[in-house]
Formats: sequence, structure tokens, C-alpha cells
Amino acid sequence: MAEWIIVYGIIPFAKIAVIVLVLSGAVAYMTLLERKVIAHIQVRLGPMRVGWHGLLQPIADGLKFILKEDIVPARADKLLFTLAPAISLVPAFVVFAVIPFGPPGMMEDLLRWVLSPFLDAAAVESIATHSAASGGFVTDINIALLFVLSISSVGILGIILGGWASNSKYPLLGALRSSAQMISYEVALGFSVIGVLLVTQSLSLVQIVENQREAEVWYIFYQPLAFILFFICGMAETNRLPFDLPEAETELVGGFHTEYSGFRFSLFFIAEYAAMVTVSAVAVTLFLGGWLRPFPNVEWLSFLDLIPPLLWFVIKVFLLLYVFIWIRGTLPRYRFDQLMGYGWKLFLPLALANVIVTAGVVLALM
Amino acid sequence: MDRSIEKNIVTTTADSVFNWARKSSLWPMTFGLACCAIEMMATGASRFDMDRFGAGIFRPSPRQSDLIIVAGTVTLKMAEVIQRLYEQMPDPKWVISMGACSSAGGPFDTYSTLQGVDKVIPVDVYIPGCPPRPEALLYGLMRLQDKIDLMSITDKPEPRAS
Amino acid sequence: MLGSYIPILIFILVAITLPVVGLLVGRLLRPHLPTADKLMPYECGVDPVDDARGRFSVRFYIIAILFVIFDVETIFLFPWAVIYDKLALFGFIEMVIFLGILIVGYFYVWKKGALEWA
Amino acid sequence: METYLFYALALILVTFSILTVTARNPVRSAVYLVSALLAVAGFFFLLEAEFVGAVQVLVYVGGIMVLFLFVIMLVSIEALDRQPKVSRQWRTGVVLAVVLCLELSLLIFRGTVSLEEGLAEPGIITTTETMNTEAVGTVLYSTYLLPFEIASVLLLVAIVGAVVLAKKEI
Amino acid sequence: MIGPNHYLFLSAIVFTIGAVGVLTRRNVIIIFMSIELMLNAVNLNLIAFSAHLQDLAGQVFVVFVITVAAAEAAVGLGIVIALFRNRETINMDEIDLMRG
Amino acid sequence: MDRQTILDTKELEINMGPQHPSTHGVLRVRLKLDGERVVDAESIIGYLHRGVEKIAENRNYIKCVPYFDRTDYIAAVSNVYGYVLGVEKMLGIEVPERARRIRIMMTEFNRIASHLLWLATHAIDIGAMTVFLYCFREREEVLKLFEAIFGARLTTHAFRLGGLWLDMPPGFDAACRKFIDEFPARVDEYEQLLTRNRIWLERTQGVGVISAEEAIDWGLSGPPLRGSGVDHDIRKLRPYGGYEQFQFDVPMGKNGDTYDRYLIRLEEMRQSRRIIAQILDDLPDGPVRGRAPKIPKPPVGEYYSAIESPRGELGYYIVSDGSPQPFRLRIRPPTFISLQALRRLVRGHLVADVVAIIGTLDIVLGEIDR
Amino acid sequence: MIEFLRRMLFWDIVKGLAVTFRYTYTKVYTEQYPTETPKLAERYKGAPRLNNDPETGETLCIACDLCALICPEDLIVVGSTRDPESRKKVLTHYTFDTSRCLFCGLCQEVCPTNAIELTQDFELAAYDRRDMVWNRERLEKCWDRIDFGKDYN
Ligand code: SF4
Ligand code: SF4
Ligand code: SF4
Repeated sequence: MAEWIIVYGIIPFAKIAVIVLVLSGAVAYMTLLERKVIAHIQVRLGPMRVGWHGLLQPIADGLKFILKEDIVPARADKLLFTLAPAISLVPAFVVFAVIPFGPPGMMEDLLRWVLSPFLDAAAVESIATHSAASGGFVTDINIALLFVLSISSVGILGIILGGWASNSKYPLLGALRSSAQMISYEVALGFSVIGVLLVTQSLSLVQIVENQREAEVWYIFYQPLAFILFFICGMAETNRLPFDLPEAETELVGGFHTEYSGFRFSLFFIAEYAAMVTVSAVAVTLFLGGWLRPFPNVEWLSFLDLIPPLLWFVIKVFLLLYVFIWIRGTLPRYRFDQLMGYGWKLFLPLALANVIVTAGVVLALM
Repeated sequence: MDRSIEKNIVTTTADSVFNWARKSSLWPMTFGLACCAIEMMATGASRFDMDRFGAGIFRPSPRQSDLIIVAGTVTLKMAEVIQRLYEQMPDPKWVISMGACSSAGGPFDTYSTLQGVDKVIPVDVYIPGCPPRPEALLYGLMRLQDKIDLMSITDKPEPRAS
Repeated sequence: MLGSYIPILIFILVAITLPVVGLLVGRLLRPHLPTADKLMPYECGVDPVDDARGRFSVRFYIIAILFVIFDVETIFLFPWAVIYDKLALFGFIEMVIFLGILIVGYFYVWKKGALEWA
Repeated sequence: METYLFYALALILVTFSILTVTARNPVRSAVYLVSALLAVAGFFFLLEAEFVGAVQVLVYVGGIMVLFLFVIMLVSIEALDRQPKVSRQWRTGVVLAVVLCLELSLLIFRGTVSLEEGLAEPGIITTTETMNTEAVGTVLYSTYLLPFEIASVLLLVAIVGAVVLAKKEI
Repeated sequence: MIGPNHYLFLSAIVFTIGAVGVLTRRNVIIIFMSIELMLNAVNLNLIAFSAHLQDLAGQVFVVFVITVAAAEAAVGLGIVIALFRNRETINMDEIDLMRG
Repeated sequence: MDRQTILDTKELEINMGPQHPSTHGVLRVRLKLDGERVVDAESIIGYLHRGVEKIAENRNYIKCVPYFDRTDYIAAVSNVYGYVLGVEKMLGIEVPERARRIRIMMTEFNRIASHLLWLATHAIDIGAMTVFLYCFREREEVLKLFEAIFGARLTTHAFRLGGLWLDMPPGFDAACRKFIDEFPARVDEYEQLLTRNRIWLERTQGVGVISAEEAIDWGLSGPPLRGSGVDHDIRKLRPYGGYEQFQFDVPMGKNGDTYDRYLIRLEEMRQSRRIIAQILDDLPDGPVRGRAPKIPKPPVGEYYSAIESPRGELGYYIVSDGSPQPFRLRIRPPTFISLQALRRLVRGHLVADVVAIIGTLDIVLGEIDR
Repeated sequence: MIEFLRRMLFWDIVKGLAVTFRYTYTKVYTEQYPTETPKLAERYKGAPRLNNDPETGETLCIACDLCALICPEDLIVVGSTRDPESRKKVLTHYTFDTSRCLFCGLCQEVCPTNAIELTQDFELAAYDRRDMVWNRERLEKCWDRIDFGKDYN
């Protein structure tokens, strides 16, 4: 029983704590990264005076939000107004429970080292080799991919409720648009992962990465179209430019969170950036070989193994995030009807076609 | 005597941290009225880059902004709008009055112009100039930061009549 | 199997505590000075001209319906894709028929102009 | 563990079910329903039907409830607030509810015996060896092939019907 | 140990709550939600028995029920919208289809 | 609430402005929406009415010059130029050739600055925020030049009756040359970011289309008029201040949509650069300030002088009663008149297009409300 | 065909991305204002100053009142008395309301002795409206900055 608690309770808890902390930090510094990168794109400097080159900027921003008054508009639905940011934040974080950051067994040695003072050797060994404990992930479930999709779809509710609870015109319209956009692109997103599924035949994200090792190639080479679709739809899902209509400040002021201030607003803000990290992480896992190095089985590239798997994963996620920001710094924004049109009339058929063609090809190769 | 000193140490550290956060993250509202607004935009642009001070994220909604830079001529018709926008910002909030017009009515001493935005909202820093050059706005921003540094958690914010 | 879900449960609980703690801590520190104007809905600084709720385009509803339908479609695709190697040709034909029927509906919607926004 | 989880989830489910039915405001009602649905999904996971659990979240919570919320927003809310809360038939309703309750509990208490007798190992839930999704898929695409294809027709009809209903004059 | 009886009982309660909702509420949308509740009670039962009997048919059925629920919600809410457009009410008592 | 409106959303009214990021100041537009489609738009102006015309009646002809910096603050130099030309015409003041040329040069610089600002805001309205920053960078270069010669960046108080305040400072023409050498490459960069970008094309092509006849009927001028293919440029039609000496083309659009107007303004910047280059190559020496009375008292009469400001025809209609102050001064602001067309242009478009259309008219509220 | 290919390969977008990427790693355009002293043009019309004769230390102003007359804002007030001996006007006080000033430079243009001058100082921010009305002492010292006890470098 004790072992069970350690394997499924304490160790995951420790991992979760680390992930939540790192993720919060990552999200905070993501805002700084974004400001800095965009600033440099725009030949300026970005935050410079709050800490060295603005390094403390996210902390100042976060603290300020906590210190800021929290307005609940008079006509708002108080309960839902409070609940909505949490509803969009929690799923954005929970998704990371199933995302593999590193291979199974990544933490074996670490666990041995940490546990050996407390437990007898046999117990330590059985825990350290238990994949649920030692893997570079919180948990590996059989339906991880489906889990990611379904959990992130819950986040949409937060946006709708936030807009509705504000009981004000801009937020309401913003919420409707926002959620309409998100559900539209979710469809294409869902279809685009089916292509990968057909190739890999597993819903477990850990298994998918392992399969890429066996296939000796990242799935982006099998499924380039699916990757592009996934990336674009992910961009739309997270309301990034050129699909950042819900927030199109030049049209609708602030979208669904117009009435939100202070800490509650920052929750929406964090959720949005966390969703960006999620999309990148899932894209990396599905298409870019997760923690694997490029061309995992090519011998002469083995010097790349010097970089540990975890770092490979982080590097790839970071690169995708950079692309997100870079695109934001370059492109104008679509109009709402165009955006919906693309979602339904271009990406959805493409994704469907991709599924059918992939199925055909897989069949032919079988 | 002793107790008050003790308390002072706690409050001053807290104050300095909080004030640091507040002054380092002054998000202005996207709000421009006239010519000065163009200089305000220029302040946010590459050459002057207001973002260096952490004040570069212009929020369109008053709910998420900390600072309202009244940049331009405040007409009587606009005055009540400004007042409401100011009201709708969450506390603590600050006002910079940029340019002659909003500081004192500027060149337009006419029937339609409010002679100074401080007639409707409390101004923290005035920046003369017509328009003040972007550096002058940055200077004003730094003066505002100095002012924020004087805040303390011990002073009670007085509720305003609305 | 249940074991692998317990971490998720823990994760959910941890994730929920975050905003709750933030809100509670903040409550002690932040000012609270409501005024009538402050609590009014924001509308570019002028009096709201119209009531907020209701009156939105029916198109949103159609989009939502399409989404639900296609969502259901995806859930049929997931198990199918996972066991595709076992189903082989049979599965392919099955799914082509399934998707075919739905694509008919999709084109119907398209032709009806429900995807035209405005 | 399972027992605790069961009771915790059951509590959540029943509470939110009641709230769903009694809430005055339909949006609130929808939010409570979401919680109830999530509790049901929790039960599915508890019963090791992970695929169905995920589907429940994906389709019910992320799909159908979004649809509900959209419709609530489309249909003017003030109109709803004006209405009295309960229906004219509330008396009938209560009576029916009581009867239904009695009948069900009767059935269950009576049925308990037969159920326990009829099954080899009552109440024991063993782990499925194969993965749940694959297993469901295998059954779905063999035994239930026809319903599966019919489902697509059903969905087609739903699309067409919904569009026809709503689209009269878009 | 939790057995199917527990689930049966629980789903009976939820089903009853849903039924009461259907019968007593006047708001069509809430009635719909109550129906969803009832469907879920059924689903819960199906899964409980499927687990108990080690038969996956129950799970497959739930997938179909969810499909049907989706279709039902789509069409049902479409009707609500159409009704609302014509009658400007979603009050069950005022909706009298016979009167046209 | 009548029966039909509830679901068909015929009557959703939305307020854009006066505090709205994309109404270019304090314009307020009341939109009537059918879903996302604009049924009607009513511009509510006057949030920046400062009574400039009234003020001018109470200041003498010299004192009121700075006020015209502040009507159209984006094109302050052009505005003062128009006024100064008008008064000089009234008084019959001779302006030395060097001053005339420098005036044209600075006005063209101002045209560049104004169009840059327009492009910047138009781009950010459509979401391309980097273009905004790039444009501002070039604009800063122009403003540096203004600062060097006029001593101010925005409200320059550029010209005096009879010429300039001071001659060009040392090193000024080198700075100008440097700017015009670098500038074309910068414009090409904007083009790379926008002109062929699919999103930009979709957002601007076919949006806010107005035919040539209609454009004339609405009284449009400047780029909005030329976007519809009407060859109308006061610099060519009624050359003033010496424009006849320089070669430049007047770009013209075909479709009269937002995209055409965008292209026209880009081309106008290049043409302005061309004019500046010609002036820099051939700048006579001499004084920069002619003789002008200390306190001008123009003869009784009514005068109208119009120039082609970056936004269109800018006219000053001045009535003199022989006293040191104008008896009546009326400004014909180009965008006040363009703004009328807003209602016509946005009808039937989507909310998002309203933003693009307001942007394409290049309105300046200081000038509209005066 | 080529058009189509370009479209499929997102050529337009790639070109834009190339531009922004190039700029990411070029030198920034920003001037670091408080740490770097900004380069202002010599003619810049900023804070006003009432000049003194560098040799005698006497004010250059002859109290001719021209600046007050030309100012569109009438914000200069020149106070003078007539010296009974020399029969010359002597400046007694001089106020300049920076809060309303247009910085148009007309006053410095008309001043016959270059007494009033708009300098290149622009750091004028004040906490109070009264602080913006400058009297003669303030004008002569030019701008003595309020000491905030802070060094921004
Ligand atoms: S102070 Fe001067 S520049 Fe600023 S708005 Fe007023 S007139 Fe325009
Ligand atoms: S600069 Fe102009 S406004 Fe200011 S005092 Fe001198 S003349 Fe008056
Ligand atoms: S114009 Fe010069 S000399 Fe005459 S009063 Fe003014 S400052 Fe003194």
C-alpha cells in the first residue's frame, strides 16, 4: 500500500508541483519572451528597466495584478463571473498531466537517489523501475490524446461563461465569436490528429513518441499536411494572430474579458498562454518526436544525444512558441467571416481528405 | 515607540515590494484625444519605446489599465466620458495629464473646452508642452513612478463620491 | 488502470487551488472601492445604448450544431484509427461510407449557405 | 479508495443534478449540469471505461453544453427571467416523482436479491487486459456495424433538420 | 465494495431528479437539460453493468446514446429557436402546438 | 422590442468610440448591426470641437498661425502652408524663391510623415502591428528633420508670413538626402509585409468600394477620390507655391476600394520623395524671408486658397474687414467631408470592415471637429 | 501556375516573415532616454528661460512687453516700473505660464534682446498646476529640477 501511495500519490504530486511551478514560470516568462521578441522584431528593446533587461517584468506584472482591485460589474452574475476564469485556467493546466516531457525511466536514478535514505533497497528498486513513477511524465494513460482534446474543449466554457456573466455587450459578442472560432477550429484540429493516429495506432502520447523512435522518423514527415493544419488550427484555438479575432481590440475593445480586471483577468491571460504552450507541446509530441532527437536512429547523429531528452523537448516547444510569436509580429488579422470560412471550408475538408488519403495509403502499405 | 518601528520595517518592505510592482507595470489605456495622442503613440514606438519601463502594454479596456494618459484637448463633451472611463478603472489608478490642453485647457480657451482635466479627474502628473516630446512623457512617467514609491499599505484609500 | 488516473485527480485539485489561493491572498491586499460608475458596463465611455443580452446571430447556433455533429464524428474515428490495422480494407470502406454520408450533410449545409458568415 | 471516490462523486452528481433542475437561471442550470456531467465522466473513469469517459467530456461537456449555452444566449434572457419558475403541471410532477421514486426503490430492493444471485461474482470489476479504446473499437466495428452506419444517417438528419429549422431566413 | 446496485440506485435517483425537472419546469431549455440528465443516468447504468458483466456492449451503447443525445440536442434546440422566433416564448405552458 | 427583431438581430446597436482604439481619436460611431453586418452607421462628432475658427477671429493674422498646426495635427506643415499662402495672397507678399522651395520640400516631407502615420494606424487596425512600428521609425526620421529646421516635432509652426523663420540649419540637406536615399527601400519593406500578403488582400480588396461618380458626388478629395480613378490633384490643376516646376505623377486607382487607396498612398510617398529630390538638387541661394508687415491688415475682401494636403483639398476661406483679425475664417477640412461617406461606405460590410474603412478615409478628428 | 505554387507555399507570408526576422537581429532603433542624453536639435523649443547678461548678470529684458503682446495665449505677464533716474523701464516681475504655452516660439522671435528664449530642456513635468507657472527667478535659473533624490542613471 505504501508503495502504491508513493508511486501514484507522492511522486506524481512532486512532479505535478514541479510542473505547475515550471509552467507558471514558463507562462510568465513567455509573456516576457513575447514582449522581447516582438520588440526586437520592431527594432526596439522591450522591457529594460525592471530587472536586468526586464527579467523581473513578469513578476512585477503578476504582483500588480494581485494588488489590483477586482471589479465585479453590478449587473454581472457574481458566481459565474468568478468561476469563468478558473474554468478556463484549470483545463489549460490539467492537460499537462498527460504530456510526456521525457522517456519512461527518465527519473530512475533520481528516484533511487532520493528514496534510498528512506526505504529499503527492494522497495526503492520496485518504485524506481515502475514506469508510472520514473517516467518523464505525470501519468501515461491509454487515451491521452483524447484526454487532451476533451479537456481543452472544457476551456471554451470558461470563455462563454465569462462573456455571459459580464452582462455587457462587448464581452458577450466577444465570447460568442471567440467560442465559435474555437469550436470551429477544434473540428479541424481533431481530424488532423486522426492522420497521425492511423500511422501510430495508439492514443497514448508516450506510445506515440516511442513509435516515432521505432519508425526512425518524426511523424511530421509522414503527415506534413496534418502538421500544418494542426499548427494553424492550434493558432486559431489559442486566439493568436492572425486569428486573434476574439481579442481584436481594434474592433471589439477587449473581447470576452473586457470587463475583467485584476487577478481574474490575469487568470484568463495565463490560460491563454498556457494553451499556447499546450498546443506547442502536443504538436511536438505528435509530429516532432517529443523528447527524441532529430532522426532518432541515425547513428552518426548520435552526438546529439548529449542533449538530454527533456531538453530536446523543451527546445522544440520553445521553437514552436517562437514561431507563434514571430508570426504574431508579422501578419495582419483575418476578418471574422474569413476566419470562419477558412475553418469550415478549407481546413476541415483538407483534414478530412488527409484522413481518407492516409487511410488509403496505410491500407496500400499493409 | 518600539512597536511602531517594528511595524515600520514590515510595512516598508512590503511597501517597497508592492510599489515596485505597481510602478514597474503601469499599463496605460489606449486613449488619445488629439495631437498629443500622436506623440503618445510615438512614445510607444521604436525610438522611445515606452515598453522599456514596463508600461508598453496598451490595454483597450479601462478595466485592465492602471494608467490613463489624458493626451489631448478635453472638450466639455468628452469630459464626462473621461470621467466615466476613469471611474471604471480599478484602483489603484493614476492619471497623467499630457500636454497643455489637458493640463490647463491649453491654447483653446473657448466655450467648448474644459480648462484642465483636473476639473473632472484627479491628476497625478502634469506634463506641459504642446505637445510634450516623447522624452518629456517618459520623464513624466518616471515622476509618476517616484510618486508611486511614496504609497504605503497603511494609508487608507478614501472612497470617492461618484 | 485506475492508478494512472489518480495523478490526474491530484493535478486537477492542484490546478484548482491556484486561482483560489490567488483570489484569497489578493483579497487581503487589494483595495475595494466600488462606485456606481465603476460598476457600470463598459462601453467606450458612454451610456450603453442597448441591452446586452439576446439578439445574436442564429449562425452561431448553426456553427455550434455543426461542431457537435463533427465532434461526434471524431469520436467514431478515434477507435477506428486505433484498430485500423486490424480492420484493414473492410474498415476503410466502412469509414468511407460513414464519412460519405456525413459529407453529404456537410455539403448540404455548405450549399444552404450556413457556412457563409453574414 | 474506490468506495470513497464513488461516494464523493455520487454526492457531487446528486447535488448538481438537483441544482440543475432547480436553478432559476438557465445559464446557471447549464453550469450545474456541466458539473453533473463531469461527475458522470468521473464514474466512467472509475468503472474503467476510459474511452467513454473521454467521449463524455468531449461531446457532452465540450460540445452539447456549448450548444446549450449558445442557444440560451441566442434566446433572449429577459424573456426567461420574466417567467414563473415552475410549470402548471408541478403537482402532477411531484406526484409522478414520488411514485417513480417509490417504484424504483422497490424495484431495486426487490431486484437486489435476484441480481446478486444471477451473477457469478457480483460487484467485482476486473481490469480489462486490452486497451479500452481498442476494445470498444473492435466491438463497435464488428457487432455494431449497422448501428454505426445508422448513426451517421442520424447525424446527417440532425444536421439537415437543424439547419432547416434555424435557417428559414438567415 | 461498490457493486452495480449502488450504481443502479444512484442512477435511479438522478433519473428521478431529471424526470421531476422535466415535469415541473416550464423553461424548455431547462427541460432539455433535465432530459440530458436522465440520459446520463441511463448511461451510468449501462457502463456500470458493462463493467460488471465484462461486456463491452454497454460501452458501445453509451457511445450511441451520446450520439443520439447530440442529434437530439441539435434538433431539439433548433425547434426551440424556431419556436422562439415564432412565438417569442420558450415557456412550455404557452407552447401549444395544436393551436399552431 | 418588436416581434421580428429578437432573433434576427436586426437592431443590435453598438457604440464604437469615443474611446475606441481604432476610431483614430474621438470619433464615435453608432453602428446598427444585423448579426455582424452593418445596417447603418451614424458618426457622432464634436468630441474634439475646440472652436479654432472662432479663436482665429480673435487673434491677429500672425497669432493664429500656431492654431492651424493643431487642426490637422498630423499634417501640421501642410495646414500652416495653406493658411500662409492664403494670407500672403491677400496681402500680396512676395516670398523669396529659396523659401518657396523649402516650403514645398517640407510640405512634401509632411506628406510622407502623414502617410506613414496613416499606414501605421491602418495596418494596426487590420492587425499588422509591426508595420506600425516600422512606419513610426521612418516617421521619426522625418520628425528629426522638422525638429532641426522648425524646432518642433509635431506642431511645427513651420512657416511665417513671407517665408520661413530661419534658413536650413547646417547639415540639413545632407540629412534630407540621407533620408530620401534610404526611404524607398523602407517602402519596399512595407510592401513586402503587406502588398501581396493574402490576409491584407482579403481584408482590403473590395472593401469600401466607391465609384468615381459617387466619390465626386460625396465631395471626396485626395486619395479617396483618386482611388476611384478621378484625376484630381490641386498641385496639378491649380498649382500653387511653385509646384508647376516639379515633375511628379499623380497615382490613380481603378476599383475605388481600400486596397487601391492603400497603393495610392504608398505611391504618393514615392512621388513626394521625387519632388524632394528635385528640390534638393536645385535649391537657389538667397534670403528665406520676404518683407511682411508686422501687423498685417489685409484689404477688405473674401479669399479662398486651397492646397492639396495629404488628405485632400484643404481650403482656407478668409473674410477680411480690414482689421488685424480675420472677420471670419472657415476651414474646408478634407476629411470632414470624406467622413460623410462613411455611412455609405460601411453599409453592408462587417464590423471589422468598419475599422478598415475608417482607416482608409484617413480621418483626423482635429480637423473634422476643429 | 507559379502563382498557385507560391500561394500553396505561403510565399507571401514567408517573405513577410523574412523581413521581420531580419530585423530581429539588426540593431535596435531605440534611444535609451534616461540613460542616454537625447540629442535634441539646437532650435528645439522647450522650457523657457529669461536670459541674463553673461557679464553683468543683469537681465537682458528691457520690459518692452512685445513678447506678451505677440503671444497667442497671453500667458506672459511682464511687470515693470519706470526708473525715475534713467527714465527706462525696469523689469520687476515676469511670469510665464508653461501649462498653457504652445511653444510656438513667437515670443522669442520678437524679443529684441533675446531675453526670453526657449531652451532645449523638456523635462517639465510637475505634480501641481501651480508649479507650472514660472516666475522670474525660476525663469532665470532656467529649470531647476525638483530633486527627487533619485539618479536615473
Ligand atoms: S496640448 Fe497642444 S498638442 Fe496637445 S492636444 Fe493640446 S493643442 Fe494638441
Ligand atoms: S512660445 Fe508661444 S505660446 Fe508660448 S509664451 Fe511664447 S508666444 Fe506664447
Ligand atoms: S520681448 Fe524680450 S525684452 Fe521685451 S519684455 Fe519680452 S522678454 Fe523682455
